Amino acid sequence: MKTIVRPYGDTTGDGMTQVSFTLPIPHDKLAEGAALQLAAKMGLEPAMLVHAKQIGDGFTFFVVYGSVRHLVELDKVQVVQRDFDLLSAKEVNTIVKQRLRRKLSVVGACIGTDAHTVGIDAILNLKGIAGEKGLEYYRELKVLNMGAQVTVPELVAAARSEKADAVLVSQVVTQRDAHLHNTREMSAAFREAFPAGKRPLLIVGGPRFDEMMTQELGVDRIFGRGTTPREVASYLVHRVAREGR
Amino acid sequence: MKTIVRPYGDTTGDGMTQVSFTLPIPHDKLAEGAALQLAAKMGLEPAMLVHAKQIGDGFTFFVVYGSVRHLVELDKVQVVQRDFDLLSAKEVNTIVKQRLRRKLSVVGACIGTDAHTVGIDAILNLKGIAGEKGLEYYRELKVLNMGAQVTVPELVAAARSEKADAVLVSQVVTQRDAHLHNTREMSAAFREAFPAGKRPLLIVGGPRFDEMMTQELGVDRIFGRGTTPREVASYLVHRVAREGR
Amino acid sequence: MKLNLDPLAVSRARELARRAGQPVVDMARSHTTVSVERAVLRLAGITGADTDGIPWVNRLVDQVRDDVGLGHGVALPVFHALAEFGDLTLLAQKAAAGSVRFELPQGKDATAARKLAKRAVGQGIKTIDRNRAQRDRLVKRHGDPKQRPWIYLIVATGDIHEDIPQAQAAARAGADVIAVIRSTGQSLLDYVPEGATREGFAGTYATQENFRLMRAALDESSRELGRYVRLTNYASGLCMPEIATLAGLQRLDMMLNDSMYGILFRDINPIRTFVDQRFSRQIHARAGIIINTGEDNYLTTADAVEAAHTVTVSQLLNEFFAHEAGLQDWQLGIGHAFEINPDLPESFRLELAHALLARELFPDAPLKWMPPTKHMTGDVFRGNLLDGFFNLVGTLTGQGILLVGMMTEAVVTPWLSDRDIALQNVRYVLNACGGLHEDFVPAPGGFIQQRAHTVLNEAIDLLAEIVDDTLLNAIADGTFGIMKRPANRGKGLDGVAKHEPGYYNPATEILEAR
Amino acid sequence: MKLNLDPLAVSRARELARRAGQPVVDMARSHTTVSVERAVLRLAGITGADTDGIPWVNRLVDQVRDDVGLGHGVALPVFHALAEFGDLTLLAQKAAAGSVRFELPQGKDATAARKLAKRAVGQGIKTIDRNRAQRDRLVKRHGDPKQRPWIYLIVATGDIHEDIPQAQAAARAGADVIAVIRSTGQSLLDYVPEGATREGFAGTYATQENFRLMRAALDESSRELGRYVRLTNYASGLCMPEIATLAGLQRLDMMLNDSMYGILFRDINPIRTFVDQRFSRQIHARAGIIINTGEDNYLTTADAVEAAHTVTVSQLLNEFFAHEAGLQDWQLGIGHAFEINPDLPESFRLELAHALLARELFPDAPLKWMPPTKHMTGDVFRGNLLDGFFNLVGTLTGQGILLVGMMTEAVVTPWLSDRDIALQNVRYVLNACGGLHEDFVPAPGGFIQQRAHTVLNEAIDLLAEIVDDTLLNAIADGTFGIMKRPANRGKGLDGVAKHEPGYYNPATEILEAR
Ligand code: B12
Ligand code: B12
Ligand SMILES: Cc1ncc(COP(=O)(O)O)c(C=O)c1O
Ligand SMILES: Cc1ncc(COP(=O)(O)O)c(C=O)c1O
Repeated sequence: MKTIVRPYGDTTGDGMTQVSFTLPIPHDKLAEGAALQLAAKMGLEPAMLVHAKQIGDGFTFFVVYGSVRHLVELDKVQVVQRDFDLLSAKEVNTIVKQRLRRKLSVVGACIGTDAHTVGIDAILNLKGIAGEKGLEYYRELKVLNMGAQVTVPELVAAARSEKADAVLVSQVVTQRDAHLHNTREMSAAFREAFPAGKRPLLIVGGPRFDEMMTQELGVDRIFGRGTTPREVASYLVHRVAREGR
Repeated sequence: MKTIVRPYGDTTGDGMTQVSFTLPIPHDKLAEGAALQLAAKMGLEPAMLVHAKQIGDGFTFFVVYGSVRHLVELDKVQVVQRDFDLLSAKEVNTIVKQRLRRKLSVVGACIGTDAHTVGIDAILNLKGIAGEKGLEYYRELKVLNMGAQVTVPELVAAARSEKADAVLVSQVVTQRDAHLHNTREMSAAFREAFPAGKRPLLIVGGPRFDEMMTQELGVDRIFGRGTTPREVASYLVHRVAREGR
Repeated sequence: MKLNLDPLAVSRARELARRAGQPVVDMARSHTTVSVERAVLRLAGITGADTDGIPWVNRLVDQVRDDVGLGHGVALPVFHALAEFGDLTLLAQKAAAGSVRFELPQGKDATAARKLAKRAVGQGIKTIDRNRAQRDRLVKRHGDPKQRPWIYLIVATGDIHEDIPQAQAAARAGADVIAVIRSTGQSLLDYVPEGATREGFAGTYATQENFRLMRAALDESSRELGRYVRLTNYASGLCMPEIATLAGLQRLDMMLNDSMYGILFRDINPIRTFVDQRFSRQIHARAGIIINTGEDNYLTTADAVEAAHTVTVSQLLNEFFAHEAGLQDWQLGIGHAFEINPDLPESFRLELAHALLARELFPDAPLKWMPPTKHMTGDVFRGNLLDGFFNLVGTLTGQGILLVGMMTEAVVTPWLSDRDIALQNVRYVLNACGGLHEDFVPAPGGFIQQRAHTVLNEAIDLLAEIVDDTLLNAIADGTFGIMKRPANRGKGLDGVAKHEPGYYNPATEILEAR
Repeated sequence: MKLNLDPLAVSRARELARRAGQPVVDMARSHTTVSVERAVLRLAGITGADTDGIPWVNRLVDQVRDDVGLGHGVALPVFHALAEFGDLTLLAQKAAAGSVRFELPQGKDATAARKLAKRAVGQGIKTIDRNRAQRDRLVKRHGDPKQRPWIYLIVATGDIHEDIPQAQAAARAGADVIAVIRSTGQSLLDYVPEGATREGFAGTYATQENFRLMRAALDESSRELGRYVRLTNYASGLCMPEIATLAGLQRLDMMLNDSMYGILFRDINPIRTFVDQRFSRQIHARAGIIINTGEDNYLTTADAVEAAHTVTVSQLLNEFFAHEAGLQDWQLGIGHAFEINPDLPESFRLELAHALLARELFPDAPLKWMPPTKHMTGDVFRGNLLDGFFNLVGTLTGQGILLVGMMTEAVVTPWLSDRDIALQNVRYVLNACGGLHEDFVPAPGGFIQQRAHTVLNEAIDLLAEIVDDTLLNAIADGTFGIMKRPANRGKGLDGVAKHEPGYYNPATEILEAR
């Protein structure tokens, strides 16, 4: 595969890209120039301003098409690749049994004011998602799903009483970076409450996380859009059982 | 007015912007990383990859939302501002009569293989557009509308025989920069066919022109999306009659 | 009537809903909650909060409860104590400082306190009545929206001062109803924050001052636009009765107010919720506020085809509870939603069937039609398309209130431009297809009619089960939205008290007087 | 029948169209053109071009015309000369070099030349017949699309080697018909370019080799997808008869082929066009090719409401000309479009009325339904929405072929992703609303029926005027698309010749034999 590519409109290498945004200025020639200036700063060259519409008194919405001059360097792309094998439920159970000789304990919750439980339920509950059963289905996993709007102290307490090997936290609301604040608060509390080697694995998930941010958020792993229970189970086994916690 | 602004999602200064493009690679984690890399190069930080869909075998379409870090500097925006007064038909006629003492001769056409006449007809024909009559309506203007797919030599010949004061050319098809090629060919032919001072005004128009490109294209003025006949008539009077050609 | 529903089946469904709901009403009539009591004090004119932001009404009610319990209501102890302190707020401050001990007046004292309380609360109700009259006048002056459905738009910046210009822009762009959604945390707060607020998450705090500011801004817009622009907020969560009261006091026009939403989606205790519900609905009835119920939410957790009949059941229950609380049909913005998986064959016809069923079951209610959310993705182009077909169902089936869908549903809380694009979508559909309902005639015995009949029958069967098993048990079993909520669990149960003999609530007395 | 049209009005409209069209047919039968004659030579097997890219057929026809004029047809002079040179291409080369002088054979020579010519042209027609049979076999093997309308997509990169993967991707994504649109310049070229081409502007040149490459690629896709994917191109412009012939020779499946498009939108001489038209339609009839007419174009220059009846008139004329040329109803992809200003109240119902009118006037024709273009803007979100409502009309009114609209209509020739988004739009609508036509019953005497009746009556009135005034004069007056095109003006008139006595065209002889 080529290591350098560009966006594709209808011809290889044409760089064609669509952009839309609102500027807080009324619609006139200057505003259109301003939109083109922004497009140029974003690397669109030449840029075509194809739509401009004033919203209310002081805002204008723009649609711009154009060729973006940036190159995409595939060899420099940074992503979190799956660095563990995808296992079947049977394999997961076998490994837990062999290595851990007890059930692997998982505690899950939506923390903060977030009440979007569908995502964490999809991972934890029997029903699962996309045809895959959730972690409750795995015989060797012990799952406590605490539901919505759980406070960090409640979560820490439950992790302690359940002797959790892993804590799974879901965050869906991202406005004003709520998901990042809540995650940091959570990981700090766990660092405080548990001695270094004894802390459960901290896993967060939600559709708008950047999976590269584990370090910054102080967690062990981040799962994004479209995660399936099997991926999570496989990761748990990979980390908890294999590392022989 | 502030001279520095940023795109507006729902909070002043949030920089929020939407981008979509296709990369010529199949959909996988790497591709999503590649899309985010491009978004970063465009200045989106943080960027959320909210949609990825494979098209056929080897392409993936992406939608990215995020905050663009660029500032829009309104005092550095470059636009072609209208540098002439908008006149009524009566005023136009009066000025032509007084200064020129003959009718002002206008020749218009779609050149090259372009057959989109609706735009030039909107400017020239009686019917006009958006409630404004076209140049034919102006008593003191003499208009020849040559229609579609006129060759440059035909246009030069007509300009000569009509003693054109201004030549109006429309270009709508832009694929592979057809409009730029055709305009350059046209202006070169006029430079060749007429001595410097005798050349008619060269005006091009069409929805996808960059109005800043007059120099590069060798024309006197460029009119873009949504031009009205009155603007064109006012400009003609401003240039031809006032400058006393 | 396009569905040819069996009138006997319809009346049987209503009768079953009455029988399922009545025990809950009986329970609500014999209990009170901290928030109901605080609402009474708010009606009596107490405002403000202490330096920690805890409202004086909370301070008072907490103190009364500590001293004499909640079961008699706070009106008598408070107004008895007032005889001594003269001013309610002063009393609250003193109480907070621990320098008042409340007691339950007896005999003549009780009569005096009752009289005082009723007069004070009567003032509050009078304000509500004046606001209602004022709304009527303004509607007459500026006019109602020219079209049905009314166009309902959400603002949600978290900052009232960003919300206001956005709401005004939305109104200018065609919104008939503005809803300011609430910060994610608020529904679980057992107090109503005070003052203008600027830091909600994914929504703005509901406060009396925010209500006032926004209503004033929309009065300005109404004048500018020659059309009365309505304001909505959320009477739900632990403070539902108080929020309803503040809405009445600040002339809000609609309130989200569902009999089960808090139970199912905020894990609030069922008994707490039903008690708070009844009081808040009585206020809404008096204030001429249109309520919006929340059946749409069930379809985000349950499947919109499988669970269609649970929506119908809930609608019938909401109707019963609403009527019982004194609401008129025109005040029932009964909810339902376009949430069927769009990849399902004939999904659009199924949507039409469900929407028409609601329309024909509740012919005089201004149904509230909610847009796709669950099956929205980051593909905003597809999203805007789905919203267009949602709008089409809205106009084809005569919905009363149309919550405008956003192409960025799966991405962010709406941007200014999202709202503009969404309104343009609505305008196109209503303008281009406004009369199309004349040509929409479900084939007799065809797909749409059959589907509607099926859903109605399933609803009747489920209602019959609920009558046998009790509504509280049905809720505990996960009947609605697959959420299991037992009656002895959930937040806020400790704020509930059974009426003691002699319980007195001047607000209820006035509200139930007619 | 949903419109309740008056059968007498319908038959009167048809009769008037026949009377308006007949004089033009008579004219077409008594004239020939350079392109008709070149098509004859192509059928006889001449391919290739000189080093300047001028096809040998052009060289030959030009030489024959110089030597003996065109009025007798080129078949006799050419096949007479062939007796001497043995090989057609060799003959063309010699002719180009100026070393042949053509003459009109007489008597026995004429008979011999006629026989030779007919045999050679007969070979070409046999190839066309074989292709038709082959198509039938492939359709049987792979199957037709599962749904109506068939999904029709355009590719337009200008480069056949970019077009091919895009076409295959489109087919995989659900396209049933692929149209390769042509470079802006081609229609005014008086020759057909040769070979595979890579530099069209906003379209790819129509050449025999490009046809072959694309058909082969789509045969591959058909196998892969288990569905016969059709290929379309444009039999229009100055070389219409030849393009039609090449389409037959390379097994194209549909061709844009309108009786007036070239006149109105390419300023091609009316007489040239009508003569070329008739021949090209005879070829299409023989080849089992479905033609697509171009009434949609009128609505880009004229107003779609005001000029609605001109569309109907043109459809009736196109039908008459098509039947006269031997085309069957199943081959008539009669065109119309969703081009009403979307801001007009009830615009969607007007669209439904117009689309249904076409549907009921031509019940057996696979109508071609064209998307919004004129009122598309750079607002791509709105664009995708309009396309959705266009698709909805398509399924509600039983259109046969649906040209997929692109959200970027006002911006660029379609990008790969535009096509994917557009197909997703079509799939949603067809899947979600596939059976909705059952529930769409225009109110008797209501808006939709009335509008359809009005348009039909206006069409009848206009046809009556045209019968009185002649079609050529009507065209000169700007009746269609507001374009005024006098019969003595326009491009390509010098390529027309009146038949001389003894005019011989073996192709026409074979095509009209049955
Ligand atoms: C369903 C829903 C609701 C339901 C929630 C019901 C419930 N019990 O969960 C109801 C109706 C109650 C609701 C309410 C609100 N919602 Co809501 N809701 C949605 C909706 C439509 C779908 C979310 C969903 O269920 N997705 C399906 C699941 C399966 O996907 P997922 O969550 O991404 O989970 C997957 C992965 O992310 C991952 N994952 C997720 N968590 C975890 C955790 C771990 C450990 C792992 C390993 C993986 C993992 O795996 C999952 C399976 O693949 C979205 C819009 C949309 N279409 O996305 C809005 C949305 C999420 N809601 C939103 C908002 C703002 C609200 C409210 C705050 C509005 C208000 N102010 O009233 C309220 C309050 C809720 C609150 N306090 O949090 C916003 C959030 C905006 C933002 N980005 O900040 C959204 C995006 C809508 C919008 N555009 O405004 N909502
Ligand atoms: C109508 C139309 C046609 C009609 C044209 C009829 C006619 N007689 O003009 C028909 C159906 C024939 C047609 C055919 C084709 N079209 Co066309 N067509 C359009 C359409 C729908 C509208 C254009 C229009 O009339 N706009 C309205 C006028 C009033 O606006 P305007 O041209 O911008 O003019 C204004 C200003 O720009 C300015 N202006 C314009 N010219 C001038 C000149 C002067 C001197 C001045 C002062 C001002 C001025 O003032 C005008 C008034 O405000 C557009 C899509 C769209 N919605 O924009 C596609 C479009 C322009 N067509 C397109 C194409 C590719 C074609 C074809 C080449 C397709 C093909 N290969 O078959 C053919 C061939 C045409 C050819 N040889 O040029 C593409 C061009 C893509 C590109 N950017 O390169 C478009 C954008 C569609 C698309 N997305 O593919 N088309
Ligand atoms: C009926 C109902 N009530 C209330 C809310 C708001 O939730 P909260 O009470 O958490 O603000 C919603 C959410 O949309 C709702 O549908
Ligand atoms: C009927 C018809 N013929 C032909 C064409 C193509 O034009 P051209 O012949 O210039 O390629 C069109 C354009 O869409 C058309 O509608």
